[in-house]
Amino acid sequence: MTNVGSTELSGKSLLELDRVDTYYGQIHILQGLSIRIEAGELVCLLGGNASGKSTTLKTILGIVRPRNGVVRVDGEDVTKRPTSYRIGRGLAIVPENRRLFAPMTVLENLEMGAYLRGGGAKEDFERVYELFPLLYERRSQLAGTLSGGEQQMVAMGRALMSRPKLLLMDEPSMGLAPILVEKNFEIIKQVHESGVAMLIVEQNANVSLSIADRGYVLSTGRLVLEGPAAMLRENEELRKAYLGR
Amino acid sequence: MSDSTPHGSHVPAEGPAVGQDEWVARHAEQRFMPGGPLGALEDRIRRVPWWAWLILFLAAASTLPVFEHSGYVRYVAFSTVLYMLLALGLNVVVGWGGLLDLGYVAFYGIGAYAYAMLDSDKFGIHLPTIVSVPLVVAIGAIGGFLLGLPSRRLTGDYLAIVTLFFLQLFQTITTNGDAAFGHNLTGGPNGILNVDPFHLGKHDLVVQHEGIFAVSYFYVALAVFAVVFVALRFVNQSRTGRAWRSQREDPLAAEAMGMPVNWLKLLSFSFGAAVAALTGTLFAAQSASVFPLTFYFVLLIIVYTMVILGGSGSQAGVVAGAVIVSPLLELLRDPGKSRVIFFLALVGGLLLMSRRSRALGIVAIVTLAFGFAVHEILGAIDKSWIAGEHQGGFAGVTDHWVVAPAHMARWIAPTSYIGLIAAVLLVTMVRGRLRLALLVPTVYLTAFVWENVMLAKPEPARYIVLGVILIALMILRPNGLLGERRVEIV
Amino acid sequence: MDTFLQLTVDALTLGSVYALIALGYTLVYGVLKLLNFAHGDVFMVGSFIGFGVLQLLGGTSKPVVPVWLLLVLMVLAAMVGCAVLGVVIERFAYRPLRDAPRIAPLISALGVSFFLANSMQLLFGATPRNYNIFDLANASLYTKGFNVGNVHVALLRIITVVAAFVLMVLLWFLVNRTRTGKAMRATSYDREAAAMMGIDIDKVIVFTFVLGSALAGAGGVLQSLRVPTTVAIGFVVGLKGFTAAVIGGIGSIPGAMAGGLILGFAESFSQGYISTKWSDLIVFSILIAFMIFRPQGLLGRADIRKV
Amino acid sequence: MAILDINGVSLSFGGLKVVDGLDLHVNEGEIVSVIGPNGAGKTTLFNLITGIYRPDEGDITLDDQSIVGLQPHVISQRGVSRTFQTLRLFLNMSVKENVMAAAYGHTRAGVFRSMLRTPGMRREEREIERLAQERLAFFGKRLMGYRWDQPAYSLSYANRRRLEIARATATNPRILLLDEPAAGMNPSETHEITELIGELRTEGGYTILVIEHDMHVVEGISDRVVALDHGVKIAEGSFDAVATNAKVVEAYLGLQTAATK
Amino acid sequence: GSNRIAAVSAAGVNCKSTITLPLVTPVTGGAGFLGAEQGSWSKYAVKTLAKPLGLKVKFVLGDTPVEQGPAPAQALAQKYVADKSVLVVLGPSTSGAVAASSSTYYAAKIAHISPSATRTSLTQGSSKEATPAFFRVVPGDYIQGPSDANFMIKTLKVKKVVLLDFQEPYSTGLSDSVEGVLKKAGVSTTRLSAPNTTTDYSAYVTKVPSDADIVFFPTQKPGDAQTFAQQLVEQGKKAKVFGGDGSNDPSAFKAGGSYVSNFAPDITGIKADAAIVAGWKKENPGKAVGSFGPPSYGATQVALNAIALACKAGHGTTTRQAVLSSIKKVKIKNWILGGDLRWSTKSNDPLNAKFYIFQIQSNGAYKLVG
Ligand SMILES: Nc1ncnc2c1ncn2[C@@H]1O[C@H](COP(=O)(O)OP(=O)(O)OP(=O)(O)O)[C@@H](O)[C@H]1O
Ligand SMILES: Nc1ncnc2c1ncn2[C@@H]1O[C@H](COP(=O)(O)OP(=O)(O)OP(=O)(O)O)[C@@H](O)[C@H]1O
Ligand SMILES: [Mg+2]
Ligand SMILES: [Mg+2]
Repeated sequence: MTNVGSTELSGKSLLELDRVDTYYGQIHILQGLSIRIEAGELVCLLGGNASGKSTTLKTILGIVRPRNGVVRVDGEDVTKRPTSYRIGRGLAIVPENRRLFAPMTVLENLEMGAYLRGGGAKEDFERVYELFPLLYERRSQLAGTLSGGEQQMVAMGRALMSRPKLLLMDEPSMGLAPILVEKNFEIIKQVHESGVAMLIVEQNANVSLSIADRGYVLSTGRLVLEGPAAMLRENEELRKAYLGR
Repeated sequence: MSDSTPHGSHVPAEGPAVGQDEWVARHAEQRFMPGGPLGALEDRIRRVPWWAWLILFLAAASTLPVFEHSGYVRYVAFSTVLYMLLALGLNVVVGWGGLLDLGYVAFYGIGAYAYAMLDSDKFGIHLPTIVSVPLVVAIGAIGGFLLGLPSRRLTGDYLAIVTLFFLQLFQTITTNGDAAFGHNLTGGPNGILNVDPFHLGKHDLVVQHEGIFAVSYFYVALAVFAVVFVALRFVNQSRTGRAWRSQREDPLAAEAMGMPVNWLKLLSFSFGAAVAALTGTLFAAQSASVFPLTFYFVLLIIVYTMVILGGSGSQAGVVAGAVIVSPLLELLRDPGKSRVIFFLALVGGLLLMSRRSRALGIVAIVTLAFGFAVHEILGAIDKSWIAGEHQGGFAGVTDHWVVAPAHMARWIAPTSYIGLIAAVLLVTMVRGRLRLALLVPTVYLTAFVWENVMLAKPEPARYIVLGVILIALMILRPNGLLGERRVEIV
Repeated sequence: MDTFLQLTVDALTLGSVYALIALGYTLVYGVLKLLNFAHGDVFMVGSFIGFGVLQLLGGTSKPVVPVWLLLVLMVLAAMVGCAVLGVVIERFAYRPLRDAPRIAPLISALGVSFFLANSMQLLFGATPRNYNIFDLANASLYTKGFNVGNVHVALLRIITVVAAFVLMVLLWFLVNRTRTGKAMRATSYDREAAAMMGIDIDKVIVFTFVLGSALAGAGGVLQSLRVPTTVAIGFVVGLKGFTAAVIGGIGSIPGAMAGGLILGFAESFSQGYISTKWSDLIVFSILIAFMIFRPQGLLGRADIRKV
Repeated sequence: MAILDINGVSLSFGGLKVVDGLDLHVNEGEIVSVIGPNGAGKTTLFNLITGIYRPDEGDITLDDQSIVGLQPHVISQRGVSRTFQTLRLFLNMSVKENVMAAAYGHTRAGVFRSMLRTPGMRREEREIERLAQERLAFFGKRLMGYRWDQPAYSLSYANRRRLEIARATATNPRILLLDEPAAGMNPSETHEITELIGELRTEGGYTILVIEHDMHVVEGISDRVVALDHGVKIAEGSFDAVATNAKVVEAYLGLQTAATK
Repeated sequence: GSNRIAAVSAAGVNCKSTITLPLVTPVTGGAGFLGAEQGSWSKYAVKTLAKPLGLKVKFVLGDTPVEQGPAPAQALAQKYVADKSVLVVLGPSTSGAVAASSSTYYAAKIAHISPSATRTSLTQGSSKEATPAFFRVVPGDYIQGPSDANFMIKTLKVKKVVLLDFQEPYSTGLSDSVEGVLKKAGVSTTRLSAPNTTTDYSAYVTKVPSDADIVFFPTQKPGDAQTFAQQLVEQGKKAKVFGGDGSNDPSAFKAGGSYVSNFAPDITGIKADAAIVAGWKKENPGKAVGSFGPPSYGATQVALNAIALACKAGHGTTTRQAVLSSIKKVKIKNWILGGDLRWSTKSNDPLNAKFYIFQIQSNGAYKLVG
């Protein structure tokens, strides 16, 4: 087990959180959290309910601002920058609950994904349609009328449209049918293999650790464990707390 | 003790453990609490039960006439109680029911008009008060119910527009009701005059002694307020109150949990309307007359201001809102008095804006010096620049401090006023030293504009002040003074 | 028949100005879910800017520039001035309240409305201001134009209606055919998700206020070409614009245009054919009946919120 | 005997048939799980039963009485209660109040009695409070003590799901509809909720209808499993039977999940 | 308690102390021009007249925006009654406000003198709306209505007249009175009614028959009369606008061919007033002499004189009651509105007052025609 908080901050990682404190109003959520992701890495973020996983992603994106600490992307301090700027630096997210633009069509949703690049090139669409053939069939359907699983695909496709360097995913398989959960992990693996770094939040720790390179474990807003995925899977405490049975 | 938790909290020393969610539930302890005796005091104040506050408040209020003999002040106190009642009623609809009702003051009007029709020479009816007032309250309740009927399907902004229409409807009908179907029903724009005071048997509760407000109405209003306050509080603490708040939070879930949402909305409309109508009878009886325009948009906004400012949903809050806003608006009418308030506010504002007291001291002293210097220099250049009319006061100190030109050239007012707005906005944008430096001319300019531009026209000035208060307060405390923090997590 | 035509002309002039105001309401509501109560007062300030420009350029009796240029300058100045005003209001009164409960910016908007109307009164007094366009070029804006049957359609009305429609078409293109327009739509559906797409929310909101306020400024001048303006018109105008926006389905741009016209027609025809006295009442009754029949407004969309 | 009977119920949105001629019977005291791919119409089925949507065709009966066309609150008062897939708590009310509010349907004190605080009203009020405490106590110490007076928004996701269940039981239902009670929970919490649902039947005596995607839960609780696809029932029976049904495996489970069974 | 207050109010006031003289008038809102004008003249009157009468007077304005109806006047009455330094009140300016507050003033024995409230029923008829504490220095609508109507009938020889009212007391009263006389004379009339918030009158103009001679338009917003006249031209209607005293404002209503009636003549044409006009102009540079100002000066003059009379009778102290009973004793020679001020013995109205009718010339000037 690695010593918590001892992470070397090289200043060159793709993404770094350096001792951030995040609050909602007066409630202290993230407490001195430091994490780091290198280019091309697949990292998973684990933690019990309300341990601050979604908040971590929001902090990375700048949807909530930390009171203390620094967020760096490619070594650049972006703590004071708005979300849109960070997206421009190569971040993308598949948010909790998908957050599609319900009254827009699937195609328009995908276009929005590539907003900063002016709506997406042909090859972007082709790549997404290749991963999710169904989206091509449904391209002119309003996103809000899709079922949960289809919406999840749109959300993933939309995030990929921006050609991100780092993809953040918040519980991408929540509420999905088992068959889709399976497929989802396939796609994650595929995308990862194409060179995109990823930070995944998942309740299904078993599966996510099986495809991840490294993992972090949060509890009550603090880092309690971190290390290579294989090592975490063997950790007794974690098994007891999360993997159940 | 872990250093990451703010002072004063009692989180157990043991570190966080995997899989624990205890900590979130104890979120109250995660807040910053002001430590020391101040924090303890705040804590103790929080623990005083509501009825103790009410009794204290009533006791304090009822001794007011003992200390204050001015009929005018007593009259203002009386109308403040009316505002308190109106705010309580609106709180039922907006704060508990969650319905954006922009027709509320129409029910105040309906109450006043109904009382005026039942107790005046208009139709020659003079019902005893114990009959007419309950009757009017019932009329108000039924009116609220009827307005609720078509509105029950509408939500949010659509409801707002329908209810606003209702207010318009009330206006149109009362204004044109002097020739409805050939009968003069409402007295039209002239309203109804010579409305009876409250009376029991042959005993009139006189309205005024030689033109001076009769304090008995203040006590009657206060008593009515106490009863309404307690009754509404009890309703809110019952299953009906819980259901009101549930449907405000999530109508669909409330419906699915067995609460008849439509009925509850109608009920809340009715309650608000009944309280407003009851207040209307007090108003009509005391002022002995009713006119359509009294019950219009500005009044609506004022009552809303009170409710929101105090904290919609909190009874104590909305009452506090009324107690602050009503006298404030009244005081601002009078240039002499508003001047005192202004300079007090200026000093208070300075205190708030800068927490570091040393810096504040410097700013205050520099500003003072700055003023005398400007005054002297301008005076030396041209006497007429400082020869203007002063409103006097503060032992004449301000006379030598604020510049007051004898003749305000036409460009001065707009330039200085717009300059002031720009300066204030700038001050909110910059930080640190620069802010302190900017503060000096800004404060001085504020005083200049107040003395020379605003005091000349108290009426717009007081609504400007009201507007600024509304904006500033919303930014500083979006939930109102005593409102509870609310969240909408998505 | 003549009455009918005349009323139609009236309705179009009234309605096109209502539509301009309604658009401002709808744009801001769409993006911020905020009923911008101060919008009517921005309109009022626009009408005063137009008046100021008119006076600067010599007034109606001896203008120093050709008539068309005079009118264009007045409208442009009001649009620019109001756009700036809108941006300032957004920056200082609404932006700090982005994450507050919904009622807070609403009240702040009321505060801005009070502030604007009364500040204008403080500075310029409550006296109504009449552009007196009648005096311009020997009343030609009133007497020229064309005739339909016995009904005279004055040049002034043609200018008003055409200008309003040109502005609306421009807006429609801007919102539906440009990337910024798309960003506005996305922001209106889900602000946070839009930010996650790299859209600069602040810019979009500022842009929305620029558009809405500029339209209000133009509306202010266009309306005041025909009727006097005062510092107090903000309320009534705002009410009309708000109503029009709601009828059309708040948030919908074509809806606002349609709502404005419907309101114009309802008002004009009820006054013309039924009763001047009860016209307000009749207009509103129609609207209420309409709204109960179609609660999401004419072109509005019912909430697509799944249970 | 069947307490809830769904006979040939259909519903479409626009052109899309979401529920298509569905028959479903639930017996007193049973726990029935509804599974099916996303968009199969499971939540819609709950919405139909609770009166939020009205079926285009078919009939739904509770104790042999049709409840089609009744308002949701009436259906709730007849004994059907539910939780929501997308949590719908009264966020700004306290935990206890959330539960107390749900007692509205089976309590009687009117507004005038409340205003006067009559002894009867106060007795009823005490009764409601006791009920709320009892329902919250069901979750062990997770929703106990100091949490009663905290606002619901301060709860964690899992606790919110628990509170939804507590609130649903406070309407004194006979049938409880749970929509994905384990969503967003980690394996150990999922395990806990599985046991809890079992206890709900044994201790609370409720008949339970559950929608769930987690096969551990489904396996752990169900007397019977019903699988839907495109609004049509594609399989029904014991968990083992359904989980090995070819149609179910193909449309829903996928080979891997099926293999681990 | 309240008995003590009553005692206080009845006690004498030292004439050497500063006396507060309020003018209750719309300072803000649509009729704000009225308050501005009346205020400037009353202020000027106080400034020039108080000292010679040996009085120290503080002039204050009480605002009653017409948009809020008569209620603000009531609140102000409460305020002034409670203020011991108030002996007499100027106003309220509008009739509705007078009716609403007169009884309060009367109960406190405060006289109030309006410079512009013209509603007939305030002082005349069986059910008077105002109390004996009310006085006015201008003639009532019982003179204006018939005088306007008779001018239309006799001088203009009208056949068809359209009358508007604005759903507020002033215009409804005046339109009623004019309509009555016209009808009796067999003139065909059409009545229209516009909410007070109307700004665009197009639809009303449309309803004016093309053969109508006159549109009687008793607005309190003179700019609206101007717009209406212009829109009549736009639609090719031959009717002319006829405004009441409320639209008498040469700076806003200047549509050539229109008529205006007023209770005051154009005082710039009265020789005896030259000094006053010059003095006022010096205090208010760039402002034109309107028609509401001079009566306000007159009312102030009456009030100050009444206080002075009462002070003299009371040997240095006086009471509200005393001032009230002195009002009718005030007689002013060569007063500002021309001729002498004398009070009617039957009511609290001025004697011999009349209404003047002006026609607006194409250059905007007001020419006296009746
Ligand atoms: N907008 C908000 N306002 C106040 N508190 C919030 C807000 N959003 C989240 N919280 C609180 O912050 C804490 C952490 O929430 P977060 O959403 O990051 O948890 P999580 O680890 O993602 O949990 P889950 O597994 O339930 O998604 C929780 O206690 C939650 O109640
Ligand atoms: N109000 C509605 N308007 C239009 N379509 C709807 C509506 N409600 C549901 N649908 C559609 O009906 C279908 C079934 O939805 P439902 O919510 O019942 O699915 P589900 O089986 O609960 O799926 P999941 O497991 O993802 O929750 C979906 O295709 C959905 O888009
Ligand atoms: Mg989360
Ligand atoms: Mg579902």
